Amino acid sequence: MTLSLFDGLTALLLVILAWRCLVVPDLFRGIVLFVVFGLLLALTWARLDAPDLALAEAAIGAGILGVLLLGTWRALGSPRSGETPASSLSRWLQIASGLGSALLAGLVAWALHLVPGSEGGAGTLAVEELPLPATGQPVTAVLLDFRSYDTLLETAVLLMAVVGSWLARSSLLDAIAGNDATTDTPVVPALVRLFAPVLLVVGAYLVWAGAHSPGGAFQGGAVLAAAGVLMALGRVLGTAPNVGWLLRLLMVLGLLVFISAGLLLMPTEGSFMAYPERWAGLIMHLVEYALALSIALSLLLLFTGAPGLRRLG
Amino acid sequence: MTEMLPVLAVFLPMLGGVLVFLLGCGPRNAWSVLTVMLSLTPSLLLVQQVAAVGTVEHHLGGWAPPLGIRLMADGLSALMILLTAVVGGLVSMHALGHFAERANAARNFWVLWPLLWGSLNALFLSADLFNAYVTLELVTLAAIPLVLLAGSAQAVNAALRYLILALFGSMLYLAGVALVYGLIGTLDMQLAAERLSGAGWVLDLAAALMVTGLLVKAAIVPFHLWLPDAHGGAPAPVSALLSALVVKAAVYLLLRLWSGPLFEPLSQPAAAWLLAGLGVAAILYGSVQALRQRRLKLVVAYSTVAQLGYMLLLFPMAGLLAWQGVIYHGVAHGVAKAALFLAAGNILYQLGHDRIVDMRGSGSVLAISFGCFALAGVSIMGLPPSGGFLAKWLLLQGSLQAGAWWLALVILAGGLLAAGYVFRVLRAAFQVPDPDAEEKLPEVRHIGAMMRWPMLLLALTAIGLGFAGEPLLTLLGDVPGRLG
Amino acid sequence: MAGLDVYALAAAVLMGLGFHGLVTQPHPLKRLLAVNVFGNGVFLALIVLARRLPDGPDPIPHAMVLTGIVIAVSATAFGLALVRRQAQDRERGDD
Amino acid sequence: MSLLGALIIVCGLFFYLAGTVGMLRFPDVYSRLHAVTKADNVGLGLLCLGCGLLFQSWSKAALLLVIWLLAVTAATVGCHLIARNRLQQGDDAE
Amino acid sequence: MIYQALPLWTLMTSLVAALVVFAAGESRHRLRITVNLAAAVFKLVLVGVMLLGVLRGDLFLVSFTILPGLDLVFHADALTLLFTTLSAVLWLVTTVYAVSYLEQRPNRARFFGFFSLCVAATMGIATAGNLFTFFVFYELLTLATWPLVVHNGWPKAMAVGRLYLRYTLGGGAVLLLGIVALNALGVPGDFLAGGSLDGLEKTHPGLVYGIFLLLLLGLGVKAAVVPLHVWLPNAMVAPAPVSALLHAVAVVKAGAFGIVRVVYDVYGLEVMAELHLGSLLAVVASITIIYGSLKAIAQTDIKRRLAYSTVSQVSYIALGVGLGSPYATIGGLVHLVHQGLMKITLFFCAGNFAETHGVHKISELNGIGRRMPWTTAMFTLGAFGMMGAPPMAGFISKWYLGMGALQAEAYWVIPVLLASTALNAIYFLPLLYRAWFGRPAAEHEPAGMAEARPGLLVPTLCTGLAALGAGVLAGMPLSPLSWVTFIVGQEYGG
Repeated sequence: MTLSLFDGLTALLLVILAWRCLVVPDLFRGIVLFVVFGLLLALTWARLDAPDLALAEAAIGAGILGVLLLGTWRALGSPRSGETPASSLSRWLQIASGLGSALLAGLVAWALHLVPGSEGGAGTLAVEELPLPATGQPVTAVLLDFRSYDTLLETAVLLMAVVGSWLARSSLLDAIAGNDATTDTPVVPALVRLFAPVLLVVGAYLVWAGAHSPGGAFQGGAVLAAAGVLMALGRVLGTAPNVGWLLRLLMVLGLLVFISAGLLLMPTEGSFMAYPERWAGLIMHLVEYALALSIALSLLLLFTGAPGLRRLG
Repeated sequence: MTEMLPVLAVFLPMLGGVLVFLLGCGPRNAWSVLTVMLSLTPSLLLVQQVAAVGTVEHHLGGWAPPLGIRLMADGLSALMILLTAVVGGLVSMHALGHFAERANAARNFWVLWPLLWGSLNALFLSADLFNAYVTLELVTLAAIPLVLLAGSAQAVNAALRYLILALFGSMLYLAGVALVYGLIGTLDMQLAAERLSGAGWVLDLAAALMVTGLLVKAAIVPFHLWLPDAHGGAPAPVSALLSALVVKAAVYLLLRLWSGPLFEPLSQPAAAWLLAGLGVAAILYGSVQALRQRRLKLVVAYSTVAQLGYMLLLFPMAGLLAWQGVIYHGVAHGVAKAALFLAAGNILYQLGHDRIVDMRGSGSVLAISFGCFALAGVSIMGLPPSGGFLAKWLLLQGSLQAGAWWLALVILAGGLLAAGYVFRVLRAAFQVPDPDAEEKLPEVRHIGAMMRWPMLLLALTAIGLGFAGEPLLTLLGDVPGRLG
Repeated sequence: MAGLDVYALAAAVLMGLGFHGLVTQPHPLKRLLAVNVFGNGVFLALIVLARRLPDGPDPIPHAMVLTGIVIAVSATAFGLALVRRQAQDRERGDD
Repeated sequence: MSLLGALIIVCGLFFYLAGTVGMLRFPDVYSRLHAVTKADNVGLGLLCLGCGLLFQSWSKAALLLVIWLLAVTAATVGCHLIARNRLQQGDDAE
Repeated sequence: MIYQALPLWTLMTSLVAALVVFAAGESRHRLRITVNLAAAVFKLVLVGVMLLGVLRGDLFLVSFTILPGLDLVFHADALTLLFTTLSAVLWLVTTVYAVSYLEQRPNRARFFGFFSLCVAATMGIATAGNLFTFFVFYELLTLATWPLVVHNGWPKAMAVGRLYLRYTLGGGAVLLLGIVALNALGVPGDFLAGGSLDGLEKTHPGLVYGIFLLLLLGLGVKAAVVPLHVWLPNAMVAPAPVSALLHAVAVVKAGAFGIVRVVYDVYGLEVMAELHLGSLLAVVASITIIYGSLKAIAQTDIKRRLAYSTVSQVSYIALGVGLGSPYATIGGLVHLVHQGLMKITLFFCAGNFAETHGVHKISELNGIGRRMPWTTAMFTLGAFGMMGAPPMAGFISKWYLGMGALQAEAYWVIPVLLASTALNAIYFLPLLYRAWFGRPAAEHEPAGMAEARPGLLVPTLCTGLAALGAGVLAGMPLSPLSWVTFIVGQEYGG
């Protein structure tokens, strides 16, 4: 009973937050509401027995994305862009859109109500077959073994997003650094000195823990990226117009390790990303760490928005 | 070896992209050329294997579906991979010339394009509903940065619009996948097709979501708004790739799903006619818009909007002939459209502008570019001898056999409208400059062999496809799934 | 089950809200948020479905959502870069 | 022991409530900051303490302590930055 | 194999010539002329070999599978040879004429390239073995002639080009619909003597009737059947050799030839008679004959008058085919050749007048006969032929048509023929009178003879005399008449 009250409240709050975030005219408020929405969603994941997702949502969805959104708001700068213009659609079109959305929501809700549990499907199999110690946790097993191909491809998505951001040539860090209060206060560097090591440790721990408990390359990578973001904000790291080869290598390290492990072992194992039993654990750990590094760096570069990084004083 | 080819066709191009990412294009574009070789070889070998032994499968990680992901290369996949290899290979050659003076853009192009190539192959090989979502996103996110290579504010606007809609489209698709997974607990297309029969209206809803998502990605008419700016504003080789291959990716997936898990919902007359109605709207609207554009590249871009419409005419016909016709249309359009964009790009490069009105009299100076435009235009109009004509023939025959005679009329009308916009350009080329106006033609820039030959070869291929129907359709084989 | 259907309802409503926002909001940043709201609705639906397995949550939708989150965040981050660039261009155009 | 833990948690929640009310009701940025940071830091501390008692494990308690310390530091810095920013902007405005 | 594929090689000679001309570029004049002439002569030789082969009863057939169940078929039967011989001969002559006509003008590579392509398309139409193949080259012909029509690049030419495309592409689309409909009903549309409908007319008489209308509509555009003829008089803006070619061989004949193929080799005479399609065709043709002649009288421009004359004359072919009796068929088919020879002569002459003395209007013809006697003589020959005066070629055609009408008991055709002859006389005789006996206007100083350049005159003489010869020597073996009689023997005998 208490639990369903809690569920009802959470669900209601989710909906209200999403609604407010989309309709408030003030952009800043919208963004803040969206971040809060993300955090509540993380809570929801935890409630729905998806701790991996809770971590990922908190770190990537609310954390990194929140920083990016706020930074972008800041970079938009001029007070004009604070208020978003009201919809240019006519009232009738808006009502039509509202009705359409309501219809969509109604249909989906009814369908979700009717859909049965997929017993005996892939999910049951995945829970039953946990072959390797490296992937003792079902979600990790799916991500790094059964459906590792998807994981590999999504790393490529991240890489492309970074290259795309470079091409957009709009450095976020430079845009918000010019007029920031952080420039001349000693507090921030102190905070960075305190927090960055902690975050690095936590990130590394999350990657390591992924094998048997919630966590993994994405969650860990996001925390590592957060450390980087902090350092960038604290003027420990700055942007550079060009990327050094080392940085590039680190960015694609995960992809490279993943692909080459798969390709090199394919002739002997018969299929891509099938590993010999003795080495499987090691390889998967290797892949995870490489992925985490690349993800961390990519997310950080998405934040700075400039191709390169350099150390500041 | 055969079983490894699908994997290589995905990852060798991607490795090439990563290579350029790390090392740059290399001295005299060595790494770029190597990348093209890396991409071409497995693709062509795979196509050859499919032609020789039939469907090739690969269970990734050694896990059979439903647990694992399956790569499958059947006739349809092989044909699309072949199209990608031919168009991609030739456009790559053009790009070597096109970006010769812009080192930075060249480097980014050679990172993104091989990644896009691998992603396209991945999509064509995917036999898994969720993996198809991932590959669709890969294709989109590799394609949009390419649009940015033009560097203009317009390109940025187009890219942003494209991104938002594409993201929404894939989320819609994913919503459908979620419902399908909830219904039957598998993501494998083949297994899903077997288990989904009689799944009722939830499946219909799932189909509606997935199809709408794909239509958004494919820029079918109410969702076409981003396409002309993005395709018309990008650098020529990018436009060629986007129009010839990227929009096809979403349509490909639609066809694949129609012949597989979504067969039942999409075969209901109402759905079939709704989709065909969108196709008809796309054909008519796109063509009329193309007739009204003032800039050459926009004409070609709107032509893509129109030509995509033909591919939706399949659903009410639903026969072998229509299936062959639609896919042949996709292939023929891909080749011809790439040729058109390269020709338009070359004309733009040579004249310094692409305003049709101001092209009067340039026909004799830019004979080769306009010639290629005309050759590719023949295929777009669906006149013989060309691939477009064979596709039109098949579609017409399919529509008449299915008793959908008014679709036949639409197809013919679309061809005539296409003739309208193609000849409008050629007319400008043939017309002598006004003798009263003492303006001389502006200095015409020279194009090198690297920019000339790919255009010419693509245009000739578009014509040559008019004679290659037999082998290609044999490779395609029967309609996979239940219809065959 | 009944308690969890609340989340299914929320998922559906989030999708509706996201769609409505995408259609009606003119600002690109808002539209990006709308798409993300829609996406989160889809993710929520997947996780709700994952719970319907009798023996423990289904890990496959979890993995799907994780992949989906990373993809959505990547795309959104890229979109934000484009939004900033758009603003830059506009400023430059104003001068 | 667990009763004590629960009591402390409830206490912490009260502080949170007070902080939130303050944030919503106070007139200007500075006093809002004051309410939120002070009340929430105490609230979080009590929460951690309560949880530590409930868990009955030294290692977990230590972990909670670290969390509290980090959160306090972060809140402090955040508060400082917001206030400072406001001060500068206010100066600009006048 | 090579021998059997001769139909393909005749096509290839022009195609290769076209490609070489395109590739060689604008400045290689000598190469271009050499290639063109060599290809034309070579083609003539090939056609000659084929002619003898067909006479001997050899089989010429080559086919390629284009789509599953659909072949590109090239074959050569007697009817093919009638058309290929005409085209091959006239191509050679017109090439010579065009080389001379276009001297010192721009864009010659483009012109001759498309010119050759146009002939290749005509060859394809002649050698096509089924409707699909026919259509491929029918449309190719449209594409290849458009650049010739707009060759000048003047705004007027561009406007006419647009009109031309509207008609021909529209007609092509209708034709395609008809052909595809036949295919969808399971009839591949092979050209077989006696028809290839396979009893379809029994099962789907309505559809078969409708499809015939579609085919007629599609082919009628190129054959300039009223009311689809509008493009033809306007297309006169093209350079003279183009007009000559369009009128004598390429475009209008492609339409007429298509009608012949459909009537004899797809539908077959029995079906035509059964569904009363023949009389329909004959009526349409008669209307066109009269209408074209009437319109011709109203024209003041020489080329436009000739154009309307074409509208009228080409329908003789359709008339003969529609009547469906052996004599009428002979008359119609032989007119395919005769009209070609006569009309190309007339257009060459008109070109000569315009090129040499800038004469475009009929009113400017006064006294031209004294300055250009040879050209005017040829013009006279052609004009008398058109009127059907013995012993010219045109007389033969009309004679057989009249006999055929009697044979088919379609007595109403006789007045049509008589009226057409009278009208022909009304619009041609004034021209001849002016040319020979008219008094030149005052500002023309009556200098002595000023004939056209030899490059223009010789081809004119050749075709004019050929038109005469075809009439005088009609009884000789291998004359158009005896060849047509051979064809008709096959069609009606088999």
